[in-house]
Amino acid sequence: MKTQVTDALTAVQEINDSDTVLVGGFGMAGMPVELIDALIEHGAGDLTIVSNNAGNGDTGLAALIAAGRVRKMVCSFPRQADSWHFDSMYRAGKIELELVPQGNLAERMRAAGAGIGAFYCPTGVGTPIAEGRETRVIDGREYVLEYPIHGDVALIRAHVADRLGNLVYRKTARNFGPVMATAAKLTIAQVSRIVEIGELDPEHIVTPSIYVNRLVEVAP
Amino acid sequence: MKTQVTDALTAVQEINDSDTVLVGGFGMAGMPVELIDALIEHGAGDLTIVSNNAGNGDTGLAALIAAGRVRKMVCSFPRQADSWHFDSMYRAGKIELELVPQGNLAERMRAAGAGIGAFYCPTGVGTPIAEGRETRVIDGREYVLEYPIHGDVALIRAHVADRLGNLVYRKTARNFGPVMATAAKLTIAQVSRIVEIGELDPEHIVTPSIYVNRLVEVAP
Amino acid sequence: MKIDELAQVIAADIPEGAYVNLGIGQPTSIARYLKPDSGVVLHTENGMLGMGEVVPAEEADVDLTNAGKQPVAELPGAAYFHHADSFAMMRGGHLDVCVMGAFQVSADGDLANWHTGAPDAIPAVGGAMDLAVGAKEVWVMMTLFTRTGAPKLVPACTYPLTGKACVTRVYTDVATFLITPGGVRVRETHGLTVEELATRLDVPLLAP
Amino acid sequence: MKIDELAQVIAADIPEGAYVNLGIGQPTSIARYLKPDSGVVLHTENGMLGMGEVVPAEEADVDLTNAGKQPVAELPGAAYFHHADSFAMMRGGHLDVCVMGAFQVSADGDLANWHTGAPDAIPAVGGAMDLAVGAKEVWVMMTLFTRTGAPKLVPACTYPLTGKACVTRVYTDVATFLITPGGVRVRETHGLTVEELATRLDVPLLAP
Repeated sequence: MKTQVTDALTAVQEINDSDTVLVGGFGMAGMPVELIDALIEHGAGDLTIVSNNAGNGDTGLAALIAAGRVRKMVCSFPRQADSWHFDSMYRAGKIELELVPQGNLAERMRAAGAGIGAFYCPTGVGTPIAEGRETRVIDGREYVLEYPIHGDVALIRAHVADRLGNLVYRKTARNFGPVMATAAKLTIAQVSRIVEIGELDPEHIVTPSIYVNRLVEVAP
Repeated sequence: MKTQVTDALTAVQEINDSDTVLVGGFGMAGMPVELIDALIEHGAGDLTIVSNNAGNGDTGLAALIAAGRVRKMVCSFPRQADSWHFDSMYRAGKIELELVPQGNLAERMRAAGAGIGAFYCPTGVGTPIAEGRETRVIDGREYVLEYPIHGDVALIRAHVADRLGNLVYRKTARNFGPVMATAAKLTIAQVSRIVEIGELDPEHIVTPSIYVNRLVEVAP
Repeated sequence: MKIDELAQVIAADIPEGAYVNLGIGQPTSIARYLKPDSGVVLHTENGMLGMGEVVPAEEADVDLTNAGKQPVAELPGAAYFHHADSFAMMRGGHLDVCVMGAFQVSADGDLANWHTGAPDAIPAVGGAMDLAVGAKEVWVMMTLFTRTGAPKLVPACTYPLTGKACVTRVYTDVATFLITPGGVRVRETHGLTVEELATRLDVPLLAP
Repeated sequence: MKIDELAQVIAADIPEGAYVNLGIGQPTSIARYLKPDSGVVLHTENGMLGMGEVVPAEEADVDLTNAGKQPVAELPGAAYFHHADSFAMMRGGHLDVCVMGAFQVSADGDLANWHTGAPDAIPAVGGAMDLAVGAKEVWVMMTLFTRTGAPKLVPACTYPLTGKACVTRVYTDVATFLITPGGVRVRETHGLTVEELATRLDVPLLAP
């Protein structure tokens, strides 16, 4: 359905307590800081956040964690030099952690967006990640069964959008955005610029408009 | 390893009898006609061909089938108004057919390229396609277990390449090329033009050079 | 009702801004009746959103076709993607509506449109099964009766299935049916009464 | 042998035109010693091929980082892609070589480099497990002994594994080892004799 162009606070109004929110970015590259600020203002809590890291410094995802809105983090790399808000919440037992290898995180969201029920993945075989999990040997190689990660909402940052909702990204800030956009019921994209329909080359579009429900323009 | 720029006949030299060859194109759009002509000249036979259609008219894949080089077709839509070569070979019992729904064809090759061992797919549940196959109910929905399709070789057509092997495509001729390039041990791309390294915008590349082993320039 | 009229009825029912796949054959003609300001975006499974209408041969670009391999136009706001991404879009439930032709539809919404089951037929399925499981709404556009007068809306399909319990609406030359959890409801008829329809179908009908 | 010298040894061993992922930490320094005409293409799992070296802060672009989130350069011929595509590339066996740091490597090539197993540690795995199962060759770059003198090339890893039987070479400050089906072979030593190495390791060694 038609993509709406709104301000950040309006865009996040439908996020509810206990929602699963996919948050783009690899560190700060591609992190939708202003959308997260709006989510903090909006007030939803008890959230499950799916994101590669568990916040950096004091802004973006780190601020959401510091505000006590996150019940559970699903991520691949929570421990970083500047992940102090997550660290203290985690050590205080106030936040749950599901550690997922980075590629599984991406592929499980891709599966959600692609209508795949589950997939056999070689990653983590023989490691604690696979303990107690269903495995299968296919053509002599062992695989772990992995299930999709669906989001209620995805908050992503892209570079330029057209008014229809088509997105292009910039350099490695592309990271999880295109995958998360496919995996959530409601995708909200923060972009540096919105252009008219027809201004983006159809060959260059990375996320087609079908995956984008709300657009928020935030000058960089 | 480094992508080689060659003529068509040199490019196909390593294709062996009984190989599985992934052939790009949706009808004639994206069909690597000159590479197939070279394969016919090269002489390999008893091939398994994976391609969406089973040849159109008298050129390209249709010519390969007419030359008697194809033992088995794996495709989604063999029956077309101009698929006479396949039709007569099939009715004469000279060619085997494995019918795969179009999305499964794409997803099974994607799985091969992505190191996925198998995946649960909802397509075809309750139809003859799923008969006798392993199924599983996940979250109340039934899925069929699908396995990867690996190619020994992929023959694809793209629009422009740089000398490193990065590819961009043109309009709906993109179709299976990017997926097949990931799924074969040896990928040979026919392109309309080869440009210097650095001439393609890194944001616009669809098939990164890592997936391309041979480049053949064929002016359109 | 002629095909063109039926195409207009279906076009008018497609919600504003919907992402829609029109199957090969008759459903392709629906594109002609979509209002430009409706914001409806057409998907073609060979890898495009923002597909325009079929164009005459002299404007044909061999690299730009619909799923039926006819040359088409590209509209502003279009996007191209490869087959795995295109079918991820379909299978993942992102299309609002797809409209397909059918040999048979059952009262439960089972769809048969790829194979007559004839032993000498060369089977061909294309993307029909992926659309059947993937689109949020699967609509069928067909004549209600075969040339020999046999109904195509049936208690259970006798042809091999394309998908189970996937069809939500059936648009035909003589009536439009809604497949609901409670049964097949006649939404409207074109020239026949519901009673006349009921005598010619083996499927119990709920009145409009 | 110092880290920089070891990085040069590894750089010289990377085949021409190889597609290579250099793990965070020490392996990142290998990039500095790759010859420009070698045609080696660097992959970074956050979504890029054709990555250049780490750049100083004043040249940093926040949208362009390596897997360690350091600012890097973009080389001619680079390509960007999203995370699912990047890890498909890794998991699908397309990278020729990856070089990672390690806490421990076993004689069978098991790799432990993500978790010390300490009960109060916050675990973090990133893309290490995906690289371990995906790259055609997994090379390890590490010191052979911990600060307290414990060997890191061991009969069996005591730390939680990253991947099983995946490592094919171990580059250390005092020797380079090849993990072969027949056992661990010393390829070369830097300052120590094979006999001296053998006395300090619990792993049987095959001579060069």
